[in-house]
Formats: sequence, C-alpha cells, structure tokens
Amino acid sequence: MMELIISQVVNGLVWGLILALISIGLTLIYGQLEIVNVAHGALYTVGAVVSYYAFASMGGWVFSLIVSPVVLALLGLIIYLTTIRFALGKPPIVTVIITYGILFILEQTVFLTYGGVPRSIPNPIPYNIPFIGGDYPLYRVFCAVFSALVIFCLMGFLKWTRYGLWTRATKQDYETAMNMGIPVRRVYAFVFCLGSALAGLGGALAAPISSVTFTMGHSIIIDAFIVVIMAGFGSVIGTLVASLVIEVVIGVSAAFVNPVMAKVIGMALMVVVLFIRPEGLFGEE
Amino acid sequence: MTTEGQTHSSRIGWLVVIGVAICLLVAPHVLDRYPRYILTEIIIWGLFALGFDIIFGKTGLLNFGMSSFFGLGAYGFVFAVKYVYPSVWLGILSGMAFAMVFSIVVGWIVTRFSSHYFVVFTIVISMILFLLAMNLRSITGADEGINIRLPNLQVIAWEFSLRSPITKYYLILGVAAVAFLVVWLFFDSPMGRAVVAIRENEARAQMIGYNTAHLKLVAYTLSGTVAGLAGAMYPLLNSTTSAELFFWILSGKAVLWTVVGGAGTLWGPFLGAAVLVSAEDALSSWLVDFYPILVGVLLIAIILLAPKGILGTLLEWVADRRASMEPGGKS
Amino acid sequence: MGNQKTGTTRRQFIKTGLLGAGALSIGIGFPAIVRGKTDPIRIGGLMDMTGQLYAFGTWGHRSVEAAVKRLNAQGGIGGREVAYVMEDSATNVQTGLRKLRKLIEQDGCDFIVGPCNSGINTASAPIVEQFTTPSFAWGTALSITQDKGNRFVFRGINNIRHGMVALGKIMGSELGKRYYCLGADYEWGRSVINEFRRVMDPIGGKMVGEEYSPVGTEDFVPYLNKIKADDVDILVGGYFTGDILKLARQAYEKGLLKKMQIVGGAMPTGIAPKEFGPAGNAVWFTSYGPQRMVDVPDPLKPFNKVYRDAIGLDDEGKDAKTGEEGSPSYSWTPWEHVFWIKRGIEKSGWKSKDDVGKFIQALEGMKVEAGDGFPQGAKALRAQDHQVFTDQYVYKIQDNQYQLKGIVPAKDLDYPSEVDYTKQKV
Amino acid sequence: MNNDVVLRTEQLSITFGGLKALNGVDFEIRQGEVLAIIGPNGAGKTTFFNVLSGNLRPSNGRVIFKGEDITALAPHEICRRGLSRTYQKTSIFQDLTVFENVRLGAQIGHGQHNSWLRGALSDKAVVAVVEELLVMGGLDHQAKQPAGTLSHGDQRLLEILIGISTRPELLLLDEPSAGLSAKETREITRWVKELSQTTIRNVIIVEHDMDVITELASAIYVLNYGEVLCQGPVGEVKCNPQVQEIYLGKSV
Repeated sequence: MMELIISQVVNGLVWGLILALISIGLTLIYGQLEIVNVAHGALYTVGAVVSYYAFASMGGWVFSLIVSPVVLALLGLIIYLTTIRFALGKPPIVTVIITYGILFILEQTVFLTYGGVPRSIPNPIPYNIPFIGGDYPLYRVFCAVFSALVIFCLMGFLKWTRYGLWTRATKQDYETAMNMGIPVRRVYAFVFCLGSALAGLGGALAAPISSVTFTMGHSIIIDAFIVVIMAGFGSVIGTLVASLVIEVVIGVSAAFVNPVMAKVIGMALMVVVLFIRPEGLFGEE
Repeated sequence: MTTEGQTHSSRIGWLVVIGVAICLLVAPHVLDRYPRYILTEIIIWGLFALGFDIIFGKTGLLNFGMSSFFGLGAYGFVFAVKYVYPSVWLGILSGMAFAMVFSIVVGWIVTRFSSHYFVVFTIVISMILFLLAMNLRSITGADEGINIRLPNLQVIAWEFSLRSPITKYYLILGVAAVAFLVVWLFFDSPMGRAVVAIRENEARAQMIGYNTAHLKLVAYTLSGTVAGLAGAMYPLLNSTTSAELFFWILSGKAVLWTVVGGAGTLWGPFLGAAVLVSAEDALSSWLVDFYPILVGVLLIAIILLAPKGILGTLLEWVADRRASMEPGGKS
Repeated sequence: MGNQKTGTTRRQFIKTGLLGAGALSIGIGFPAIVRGKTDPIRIGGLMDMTGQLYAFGTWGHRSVEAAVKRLNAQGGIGGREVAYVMEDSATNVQTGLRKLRKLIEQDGCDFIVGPCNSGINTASAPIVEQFTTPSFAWGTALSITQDKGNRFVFRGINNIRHGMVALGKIMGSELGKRYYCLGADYEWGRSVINEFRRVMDPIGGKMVGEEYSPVGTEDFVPYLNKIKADDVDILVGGYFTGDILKLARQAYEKGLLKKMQIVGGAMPTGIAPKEFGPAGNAVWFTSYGPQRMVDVPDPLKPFNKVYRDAIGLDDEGKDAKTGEEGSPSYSWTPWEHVFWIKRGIEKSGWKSKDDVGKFIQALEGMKVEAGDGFPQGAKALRAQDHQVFTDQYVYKIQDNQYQLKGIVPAKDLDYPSEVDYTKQKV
Repeated sequence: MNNDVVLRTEQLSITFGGLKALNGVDFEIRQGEVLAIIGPNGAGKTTFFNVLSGNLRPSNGRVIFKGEDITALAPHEICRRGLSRTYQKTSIFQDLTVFENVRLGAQIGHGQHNSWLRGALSDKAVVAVVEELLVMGGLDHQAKQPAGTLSHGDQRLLEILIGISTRPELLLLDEPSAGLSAKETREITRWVKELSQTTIRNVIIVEHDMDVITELASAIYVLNYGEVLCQGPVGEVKCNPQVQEIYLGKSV
C-alpha cells in the first residue's frame, strides 16, 4: 500500500504541475483584469489543435510547443481588441458573459475545422523510467519540469522586468498607474495575450498525454477553476501550490476510495478552504 | 438593469400583460401538437431562467450553477411520485423542497463570497452534484435516469388524466403563473426593493440598515426554489429525468436566455427562452453547424451594446419616449 | 484541412413533392394529419449529429438516407414512397427528447430510427410508447431491450452481452483469466464491465479490481497505478470513442501493456487504428459487424459492397471522398432498421398508424436472410424482448490496422430473455 | 453618564499597519448639539466616522451610543439604532429613481423593511414620508428620474435625504459641501440648519468650509494626526494659535 501511495503522490505532483501551467493563464488574466475567463478551456483546446496540426505539418514536436503559444497570443489579442477591451469599465459580470460567448464561438469553430473525432499526437518521449510499482512515463516528468520552469520564469518576469513591474502596478491601482505614465491599455492587452498563450502552451503540452478532441476543454476548465479559486484569484504562487495540493489529495484518496469520490473529496477540500478563508489561500482580502 | 419604479398604472403595460395572458390561455387549442409541446417546454425553461434572473438580474450575483436546483427539483418530483405517494402536488412540493433545502445550505456559504468567487464556486458545486448523480447509479439511474408513470391530477374534487397534453399544458402554465406572481409581488415588497438595492450599491444598503448577507440568502433561496419548481415540471412533461440535468450546459442556457431576454425584468427570461428555444428548434436543422457561433456573437453583442437585453432595452426606449412626450417633462 | 461536412443538407425530404401538404397541415394546425393510403411512409431519423457521438450520427444518417433512396428506386414499400426526415439529438437527452417529439408530432413520422446514444434510447422509450410509434434503437446498452424497453422498442443490433460473450470465446484461449475492470461512470461503461464479468467468472476468470472514473477524466494514471503489471492479464475498458484511446495510450506509457491486453466494448467509430500508436497492438474490440471488406464472409460480400457503395465507403472502411475513417462495422444498423420496417409493413399489410399492433406482431420472431437489405448477415428477432441475434465480430489492432480475430455465430450468443413484451397490449 | 449625552467615545484608537489613524480620541455630543470636526486632510476625520458607523473596527477604545456599547456591532445594526451617516464621495443608488432611493431609507425608518407580502407602494405612511422629504429637499419633481441623472449638487442633497429618511437620532455629515458652488453651499447649510432645529436633533459635521461651520455648529473638535488637538465653542477654537498653525502654516 505504501508503494501505491508514493506513486499516487508522485503522479499528483507531476499532473499538479501540468494543471498549474494550464491554470496560470486563468489566474493571470483574473489577477490583472478582474476577468473570470470562462473561455479559458476553449483556448486550451485550440492550443492542442494547433499543436496537432503543427506536429502533423512540421513533424517536430518541439516546434509545436513554440507555435501554439504564439498563435494563441495572437488569438488572445484579437479577442481582447474585439470584445474584452470594451468591457473593462463595466461590472465584472459582463466579462464572464462575454467570455462565455467566446467559448461558444471557439469550440464550434474547432468542431467545424478540426472535426469531432479525437486524434492523438505520438508520445514525443516514448520512454518510461522504472519506478516503484511499475514504470512512469518520462514525457510526463518532462512536462512537470517544463511547467515548473515556465511558472518560475513567469514569476521572475513579474518581479524584475519593466513590463512585469507595470503589470503589478496596474494591478494595485489602476488610476495611479495611469497617472504615472504606464500605458495601461497596452499592459492589459499584453496580459490577456500572455494568459491566452499560457493556455495554448498548456494545451500543446497535455495533447500527447490525453488526445486532441474538441470537447477536451470542458473537464480541464472545471479543474482549473477549482485550483484558481482555492489558491485565491490572482495569486501565481497560490495557483502552483493549490494545484499540487489538490492533485495529490485526489491521487492519494483515489488509492482508498472510488475515483468519483476521490474527485468529490478534492472539490470538498476547496469548499472547506473557501469556507475558512473566503478569499482563498493566498488571496488578499 | 432596468430602472425601477416606472409607474405601475401605465395602461400600455397592463394591456400587454392581459394580451399575453389571453394568448397563453387560448394557445393549446390553436396550436398543433408539436408547437404546443414546444410552448410548454418554453414555459418550463422560462420559469427556470426566472429563477436565475432573481439572483442575477435583481440581486446582481451571477450564479453559474443553476442546473443544481433544476436537477434536484426534477429528482425531488420523481422520488416523491415513484417511492412516496403518486400525487402530482406532492411531487411538485417535494421538488421545491429539495431545491429550497439545498439552496439554504449552499446559500449560507456562497453568499459570503465576492462576485468572482461566487461565480466559480457555484459552477463547482453543480459539477459535484453532476458527478454524484452519475455515480449514485442505483438511486438516480445516472445518464439513463428514471422513467415514471404520471398519476392522475387531483384538483379538489375533479380528477384529470395527465395523458392529455392540454391538461399538462394548463397545469404547467398555472404553476408558472403562480410562481411568477409570487416573485413579482416579492420584488414589489419592501424586502424585494432592498434586495435590488444590493445590486445597485451594497455598501450603502448596509449603511442605511439592511442586513445584506441575510437578504442575499433570501434571494438565493427564492432563486433556487423557483428553479427547483421548474425542474419539477420537467418530469411532469417528459415523464423521465436523468443525471444529465445537473450538467453545467443547462446553467449556461439559463444565463443565455435571461441576458438575451432582458435581465432584471422578470418577463425577460420568458421572452429569451421563447426566442432562443424556438430558434434553436427551427433553425438548427439547416444551420446546425453555425448556430452555436451565432449564439456566441449574439450574447457578446447584447451584453456590450444592449446590456438590458431585448425587453430591458424596449422598456427603456418606451420610458424615454414617454418621458420626452410628457408636457414640459424634464427628460 | 479537417473533414468535409457531409454533402447532403441535414433536413432533406427524399420525396419533396408532399412537403407542401405536410407543412400546410402543420402550420394551420389541422386537428389530425388526415392522410390517405397513398401518402408516403414517413421514417424519422434521430441522429447524434453534433456533440461527442458526432461520427456515429453522421454515418448513421448517411446509411438511412441511402437505404431510403434505394427503397424508393425499387418502387418504395408496397408501391408507396418512403419519406425520411432527420433531426439532430446533439448527443444530449433533453434535445433528443424534444427532437423525438418533433419527428412524431410535427413531421408525423410513423417509424423512428434511433440514435446510438444509450441515454437517449432509454429516455425515448416511454414517449414512443405513448405515441404508439415503433422505434429502432441503435445503442448497445443492455437495458434498452430489458427493463427500460417496451413493446414499441426494437433493436436490430447485438448488445454488449453478445459482444462480451464473443470476446470471451475468441480471447479466452489465447490469454489468461485474471482481469481488472476500469470503466466510465455512465450506464454504457458499467454494462460493458458487468457483461464481461458474467462471461469470465463461470470459466474461472478472476476479477482483480473494479473502478469507475468520473466522466471527462483526462489523466488515468491515478487509477492505472493500482494495477500490478504482472498479476493482471486483461484490462477491461468500459469507455467509448476518445476515452478508450486515452486509456490505451496512457496504459502503454505506464509500461502496463508488455503482456497485458486491453478489451474495448465497441469499435471506436471514426478513430483510425494508427491513432493508438504502439499501444494498439494490445487492444481488442468486440465489433457488431465487419470493418474491412476482407473481413466479410464470402456469401455476404456482394451485399456488403452494395451497402458500402450506397454510403460512399471504400473496401478499407474509409470515406471514399475524404479518406476519413468510417464505421461500416457499426453504421449498418440504421440501414438494416429501414429494411426491418419494410419487412414489417409487407408482412403485416400495415397501412397507417392504426395497424401498428399488426406491424409489431409481424416483426416479433421474424427471421431474415442476408441480402441487400441485411448486409451484416442473417438475423432472428426474438419476440419476448425484441432483441436481434446475429454474428458478432472480434477485432484486434495489429500494425496500425484492425485485424479480424474471429466471428462468433449467433447460435453461440443466445441467452434467455428476462422480459416478455408480448404480454403488453398494443 | 448623565442621560443627555447622545454619543461618547473613550480612548478610541485604530492602526493600519503601523500608522496610528486614530490615537485615543475622546469625543462627546449631547442632546440637541451640532458639533463640527475639522482638521487637515488625513487627520482621521473620515476614519473616525467609519469607526462610529461600524465600517471599521477600532484597535481599542469604545463607542457608546445612547448608553449602549456599539463598538462591535455591524453597520446595519448601528444604523437601525438611529445612527446614520452620509459619504464624502456621493454613494447613492444610481439606477434607482430618486423616489426609490429615499423610500429604501424610509422603509427602515418605519421598521417594515422585512415585510415581503404587502406591496411597497400600498403603505401610504411610508409614501407620505418620502414625498414630504422630497418636497423638503426640493427634489419632488425629479422623483421619477434615475438618481444617476441628477446634477452633482442634487446628488449631494439626495445623499443627505437618504441619511435622514431612516429617522436617525444622530446624523453624521461627511463634508456636505464637498464639490458644491458657493450658492449651493449656502442653500445646503441653510437647509441643514433648519433640519437640525426640526427633525434631526443631533448632527456631527466634518467640514473644511469655516463659514458652514460657524453657521451650523455650536462647538468644534480639531483632529490632527488622529489626536484631538483641542475642542470648544467655535469662537474660542477659531483664534487658537495651534489651530491656525496647522491650517495656515507657521504664523510669521
């Protein structure tokens, strides 16, 4: 039994990191623009589909890891300029409904172009490492490391670069930032593109693990929401910690109870945390 | 959000209401069988969206998990009719009771959150219910659900068979009308007005003496109960229910119908449901591929350009016109 | 890029002549659709054209459309034209029920060819009974011709019990007896596992574990971690289309499939075998019909060819125009359902909905030989539970191809009926 | 504590992360008094009001209102006990009509805010009070307009009307003249004076405009860096050198 628990914890950490990467875009966009992006799951799906076509055409899997974020950043810019930009001053509920409309549009466009049938991307690193209680896919370990790297780069970016400083400044106080000559409009557009790019990167990374189908965004968005609000909307570190905690808890409880109850336990954990701290683990009041 | 307090005595308003009422009463005899079935379904979906409008349009909180109440209402009805006592009224009451108890328990936690946490929390709660409903197969029948035989409807002395769709139509119309009246009166009462004050400026409402946490819980419970009532109508119409009713897509539809129809107008949800359900039904056979895209664009256009939805914008336009027409009116 | 939508518009009356009359009566709302004996026989197709089961719906719709066109080319049924209208169920119970009523009440359909979504099939049963409209279910979950069915519901395809019995017979000899069950937490997934256990336990099978994962699971590793590679011979996957693909690939990545084999409840329609990659070589499927021409038994080859040409499928089971992976092993069912309707009408002399009782009794116990109308082979429709018994196929993926491993004849798949619809009045 | 003290604070202090916004403030207002609180920006005037009205919880010290310790109560409980306030930055119900804005307060004033059966319009008493208040505020012919469409001056007026409509015993006015023209300020001052002699007996005003204060208040408290610098009748405080210093800078 100990063996099983250890392998569950390891997979919990690995999948937790991947889920963190997928959710970080959601946290960033909320933290900055106060937007709950319901279309985040669709952006994740588009990322996976773009990486499928990039892989099919260019053959190089690494290539698709670059193409997806770039394409998604462009898509994010288009979405921002056409809809989100007009909603910034409005009550937050308006942006939820806008992104809900975008979810409809994106998902159906993927269905019409990519089609409804699932396809898969061959495993780029088809080796496993021997591990207690069976083998463990090396590709997943790579994904975990890659996600951790991206998240730390993001934190570094927010701390030390000029744009990062601006991003944090506009987060604290929109008006003063504007008066200090920070191009707030451009920062908002930049953050929305960055958030979309991260969603695309998450899609490209996870595509070989699961398979690429037009409804793959549905299940991921629920997990991402659980992680993001448990962490406290807008906290990057919180998202990392929360996704690790939740995935490990679900993994370990899956060793004892049936999988559905394990998932419900993970969700119940979120309910308890929010009951104690309504603003989430790392959220400010 | 529409302006409150337009004078109730405006004749046009009442004329429209009476006209709609007459049409609805005559409809089942004029319409052919399928359009009548669609109209019955629209009344159910309208009542469900009304439940959403109470918490969103009137109180200003976006509950993205309304399907929890609808599913509970449907199963409440089926459990009562199948396992307790085969009576339609008991089923309806039990459906409402299931939804009310759930909304009080969850509402007590949820109404303490800020609006963003509220949105996401309600989605996750409805997903928990969906997973449980799919898992507890022996109780809920999972995605195959439970089929029931509808008992006869006892109204005081008379007994009606529910096999005739016209009787079903009038029962559902009656229940929806009563529910609508209760909700309308609530929002015309002092407490109802206080709930609307929360949407406008919660801090100030607290400062003039309203216990906003308590009022939000009242609004959340009323919203849940009305949605549960609508849920109870579903097995009444289709004599079946399934765990799929808990899936979040249904909550999204309530948002869609209310926003398009006109949030905060109480009539809006019914209009939104009527327009979109009939469009989805009629158009979808030719435009099946592009319909979701159209809906997405429509949703964005309305929330950005006409946030008050069809009815809200209409009412505002009428109010502006009437204001400018009044002699010396200061518009 | 991507697949071409099927050329035909979704809502197309083959015989448009009488659409005007039909629409007229609907619009003005004549109390009942008064139709003479020479009006067309109306068949309604409820298909999952959008949503997860998109591929099944698309091919099902094509099959019914082609079958009706073929019938009308041969003079219709008893000299009467056949009209076919399709509605999209969107792989969703609420939409499915609404469209079913549209087919029956607005389009005045006399018969319904159902979708393959089990949830919609069971939810439709009480409604087709209420409107006395015989419906032909395409879903393979057992309950459709057991507790959830009724005298108006027929099924012209084997169900999961047949599938698992066939798998047991073909695989039993080659593989060990220890199996682990992992399924999706919905009715169909549980049906697959229950039936597999019912087959293996009597012949000494030992179930090592049983788990059901929540709908929409992306990561199966937490559940695969519970499986020890060396003490399990067979992993039973109660999953449909894309999920079985995910399970197989993640099991392979975890190194479980060195010896262990995976068993699937149905051929994943629309998914090319190459998508499974190296994991494919350990994956077995029960299948309700032949996928490739080479698998078709010789006596049935001409009939199968007719069917494939009619719906535009090549010998390899791919779409002749787009090269997309089709599902000839599954989508023959709606085609045959149209011909079951023809046989029923001819034998019972059905003229309108009033003769529905005679039609049902005519079909009960009917035996059909293979032919143009029944490309999948000879069948017998049992009277008590309206379940058809025919040959069941077993496939395995080998070098990115679906390889036929064996065909189990109908007589070896018999099981006693647990219900008797003939007692229900019509 | 003799009975005519309406509100008293004892050693009221509050710190925001090291900054002592209020430091041991002792304050007292008797029946029928109109007091003013002055002080430079950031002296803690609005913070003082926020603590009195329950928006902020003090680090230590107590607030006694009509003999009852209300320090720990929630804003709505304090307001129902008869302590109402207005805001420096106008905070009204923008989308509701003017009539609606005032009625929300009047419902509380008449204690039937919890009734959910009787129609709000059917209660003649509340409607009468609202109409009377609107006439008094000169907003009666704009009753049907959404509050958001009023001029800034009218919105300040509405702000005060809402504060009064809950029939408080003590009204906290937070810079009523903020952003008003000289004419409007005179009107509001005259109006508040009339109020303080008729319906609202006790008023505390935070204000910068000395003319308004001399017109309305009988005594002044001077707050500086969260402490009470000095207090006393208007005349005496005006010529106090320390007060002039903090307002006019060092005297030459």
